[in-house]
Amino acid sequence: MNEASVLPVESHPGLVLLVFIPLLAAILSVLLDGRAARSTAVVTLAGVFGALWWVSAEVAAASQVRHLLGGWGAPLGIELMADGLSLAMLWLTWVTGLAVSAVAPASFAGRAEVSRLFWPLWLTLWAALNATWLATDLFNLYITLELLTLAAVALAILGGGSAALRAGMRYLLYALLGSLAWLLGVALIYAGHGVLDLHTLGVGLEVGPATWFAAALMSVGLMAKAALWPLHGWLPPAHAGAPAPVSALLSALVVKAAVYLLLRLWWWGLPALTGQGVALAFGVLGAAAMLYGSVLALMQLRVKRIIAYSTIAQLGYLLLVFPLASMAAWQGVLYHALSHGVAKAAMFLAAGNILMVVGHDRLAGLPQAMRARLGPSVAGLVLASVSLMGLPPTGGFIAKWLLLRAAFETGGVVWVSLIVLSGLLAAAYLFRLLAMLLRRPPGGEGDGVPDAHGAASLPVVLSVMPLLLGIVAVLLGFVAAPLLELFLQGAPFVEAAP
Amino acid sequence: MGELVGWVFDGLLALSLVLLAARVVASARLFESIVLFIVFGLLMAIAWARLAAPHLALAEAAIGAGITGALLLSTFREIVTDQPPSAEAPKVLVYRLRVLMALLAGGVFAVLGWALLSIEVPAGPAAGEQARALVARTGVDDAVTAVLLDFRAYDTLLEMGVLLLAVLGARAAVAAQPPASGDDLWIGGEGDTPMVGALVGLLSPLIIIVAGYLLWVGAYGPGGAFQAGAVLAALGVLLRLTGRLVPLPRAGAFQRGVLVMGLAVFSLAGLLTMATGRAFLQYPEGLAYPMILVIEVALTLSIALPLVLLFSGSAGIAAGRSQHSP
Amino acid sequence: MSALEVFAALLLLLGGFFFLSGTVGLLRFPDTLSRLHAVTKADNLGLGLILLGVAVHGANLVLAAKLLLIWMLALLAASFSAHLVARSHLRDEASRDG
Amino acid sequence: MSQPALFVLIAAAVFAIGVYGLLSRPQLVRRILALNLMGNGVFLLLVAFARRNPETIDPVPHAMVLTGIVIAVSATAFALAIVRHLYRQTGEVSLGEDRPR
Repeated sequence: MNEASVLPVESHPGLVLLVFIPLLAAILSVLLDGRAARSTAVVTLAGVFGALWWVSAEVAAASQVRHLLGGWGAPLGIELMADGLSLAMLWLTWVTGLAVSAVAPASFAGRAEVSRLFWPLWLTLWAALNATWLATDLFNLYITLELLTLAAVALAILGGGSAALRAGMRYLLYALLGSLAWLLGVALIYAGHGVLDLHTLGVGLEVGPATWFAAALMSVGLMAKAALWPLHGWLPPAHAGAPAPVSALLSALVVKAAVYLLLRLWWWGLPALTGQGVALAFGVLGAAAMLYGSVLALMQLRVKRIIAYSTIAQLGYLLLVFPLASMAAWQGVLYHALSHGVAKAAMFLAAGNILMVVGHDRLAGLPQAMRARLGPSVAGLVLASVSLMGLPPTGGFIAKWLLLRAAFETGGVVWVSLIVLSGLLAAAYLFRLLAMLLRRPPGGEGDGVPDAHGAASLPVVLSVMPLLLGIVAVLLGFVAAPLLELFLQGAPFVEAAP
Repeated sequence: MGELVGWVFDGLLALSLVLLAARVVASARLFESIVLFIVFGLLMAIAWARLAAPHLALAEAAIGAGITGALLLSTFREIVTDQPPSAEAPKVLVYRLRVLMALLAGGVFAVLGWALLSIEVPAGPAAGEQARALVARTGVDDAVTAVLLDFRAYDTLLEMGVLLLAVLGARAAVAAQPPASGDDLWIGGEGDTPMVGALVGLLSPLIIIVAGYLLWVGAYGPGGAFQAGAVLAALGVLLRLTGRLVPLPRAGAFQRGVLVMGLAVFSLAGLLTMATGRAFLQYPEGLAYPMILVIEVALTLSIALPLVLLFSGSAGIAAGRSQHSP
Repeated sequence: MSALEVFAALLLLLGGFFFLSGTVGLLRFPDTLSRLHAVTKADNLGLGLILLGVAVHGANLVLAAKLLLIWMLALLAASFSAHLVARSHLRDEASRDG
Repeated sequence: MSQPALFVLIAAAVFAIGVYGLLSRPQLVRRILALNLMGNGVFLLLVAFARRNPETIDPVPHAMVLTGIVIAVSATAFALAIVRHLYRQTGEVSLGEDRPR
């Protein structure tokens, strides 16, 4: 007998498991104090995979799945809800989590205290991410945002020196300010509407000045957390200064949580407000982020910095769903979130390898002696770059092609040229990155390459992971149809009539 | 007459809150700002009492003013420097920037105030009404405790995660470097005075009794795990300050257990209810009160220990006398 | 207004007066020790009188016991903190002279 | 003006003062203080609105603020830990302008 049919339809246990498997693993890792980290990670990955498969099957059948925590239901209780968008983020989290969990033991080898702290922090972050993808309650989201903030900042300063502490502090101040703006918005909404549930709020919303102000506050708070221009100042030092596996998590997942909530808030919670003016405002902000981030990425001299500024630019694409407002745009944005996440994880892990082997990540030619060792990393970097540029046959191509189509259909020439221009800029900074890495070091040997400790060897798992992720980024280009079918369940748009 | 007195009192309270907040920001001396912030917290506690929120008055006095104040003061003690106020940017520029910032803050106040006063009581189904209507079905009599541990228990559970992350994060800040030795918060730098022993001996049992009482009374009225945990944490701060607790570079298994106990018990309780075919944390009839009580006991300890560790600035603590020589 | 209420009000007023004089002392006295003297003594007495006034007003034995406990704790805290402030002051003086 | 309205306005004022403090005082402990002031402003707002109808006080915001107070002390403690270690390592108590690259 099917287990799910015994339970009330509105309380699917899988959603709870998605949050609590990583959370229990985090508790366990505190108790074990760094021992048995690998087995904990394996069990967690398997458990989350199972729960995710179960929930995906339900969503494919019923378009959305809910769990009424405590059995109460909104507006009194808190609900969890999974639809296609949640699933996309849940799967992205799982894939990134798999890669990061695989490289972490090798990456933190020999640093006992760092790896002792990494596991509980990462597993709690995972629980917080999954909780965010599933949450529909505005105040509950305040708590998950704080969980994300504290976990992300703690991970970003892990094992770093004073520069990392400084970057972490800046990140923390921006993020706490963002949380407070969100909380103030929640307070205004609760005072005016008496509910905290996103969906209950969205039904029959009467819009007063307080609701507008709340929406603006919450959006600004999320923009600070997502490092959207002009609140991006904290991101480059924090993402570039963190250990490589952490940078991958922060860039692929944590900043996306804020953009994800921006979409949830406007398209689910406040659909009545999401009109022309708002759409244009977000479109302009997105465009600014795309151009500004790309131009700054072109000017950087360090690999990790280029990747970090590229994150700022690529997040801008996600806001294009506001002005384009069509099913094609929604598909494009969703697919962009996925392929960018995988590609960014690959790039940061590759950059971490370069840093580990060469001893620095300045844009200089890789010394001949190290090329063989860094071969797979560079290959992964190339594949990920191809996807980020939007060249076929990658996942990035699908995303950008869908966005372009949407821009042709509903946007107009401005948005089309913006997407083309931004794509060209991305190609420019990524070609520059690859060309500088692959050129022959000027002056033959030497060139100030720190040499003595440059001979650090690279464990196999670290070496191949960027390549594997790069391959996934390419493969995303071939499986788009079935994935999109699942991830479009419950989308706020309908397919335009052919 | 009574109403008038209430008005005058509220007016003075409100005025003091605003003036104190302004002084906290404007004061030239950091120490003064911190002390005034603590006073601000105490006045907030009175404001909570005036607004019929006794739970919050207790929590604010213990956590908002007490523990936060202790944390701020111990940080101040460590980072206080004799650096002269740095010769910042040219004075005129600073002044213009300040004016701009003040205008911005004034704008925030104006828009916020206007938006707030435009809010009307919602007409639709509100969470609050339902909460009050359904308290009887939860196994506790107090509406706030019912919201915290039943209606919105998931919030409270995740909040324990935030507290745990603060402890882990504070350790992450140290992970880059060896723990500083010799820093100590112990106030008895020249040996104990007889007063310290007497105070600790008198207060410790009393504080434990008060914490137990607060925990138990939470089911019926103002009190509960958070207030009890904060009071216990205050005891920890006192013991740490008087050298009865000393910092350890690592937490032992027992302390790690206490650290995650609240989160673990809460989560397992929820998964247990789910295993019996109910929703997560949907307490079975009749078992609600005992389950909530067990959860609250675990929460109390798991709130107290992280706060003490954060104050102590160490990964662990142990009983003992500080090694300072007189 | 009953005689009891008048009595309670008188106690409250008297307590308020002591608080006020303690605060005036805190602001006006010249050095740390005499300020300490003013504020601890006057405030403890003021608090005691106010709590007594409340107890008379409430006319309830349990309430009175709670208020007494509060006063005892406040006394304990005041004496201990006064002791520490004075000690720290003396130590500062000693280090300045020496 | 009713009592809730008075405290709602005070809440807005405290929040705005916090905003000013956050912008104008770069010293990190002061920034943390300013964030705490802003948080207290939001808390006050929630509770004042909960008392709009004196007979039926809404318990939900009370629970939210209780949660918020614990989160605030956690974030404050974490931030102060970073400040302390930043000071130990560099002697700095504020963030200089970050020079990119």
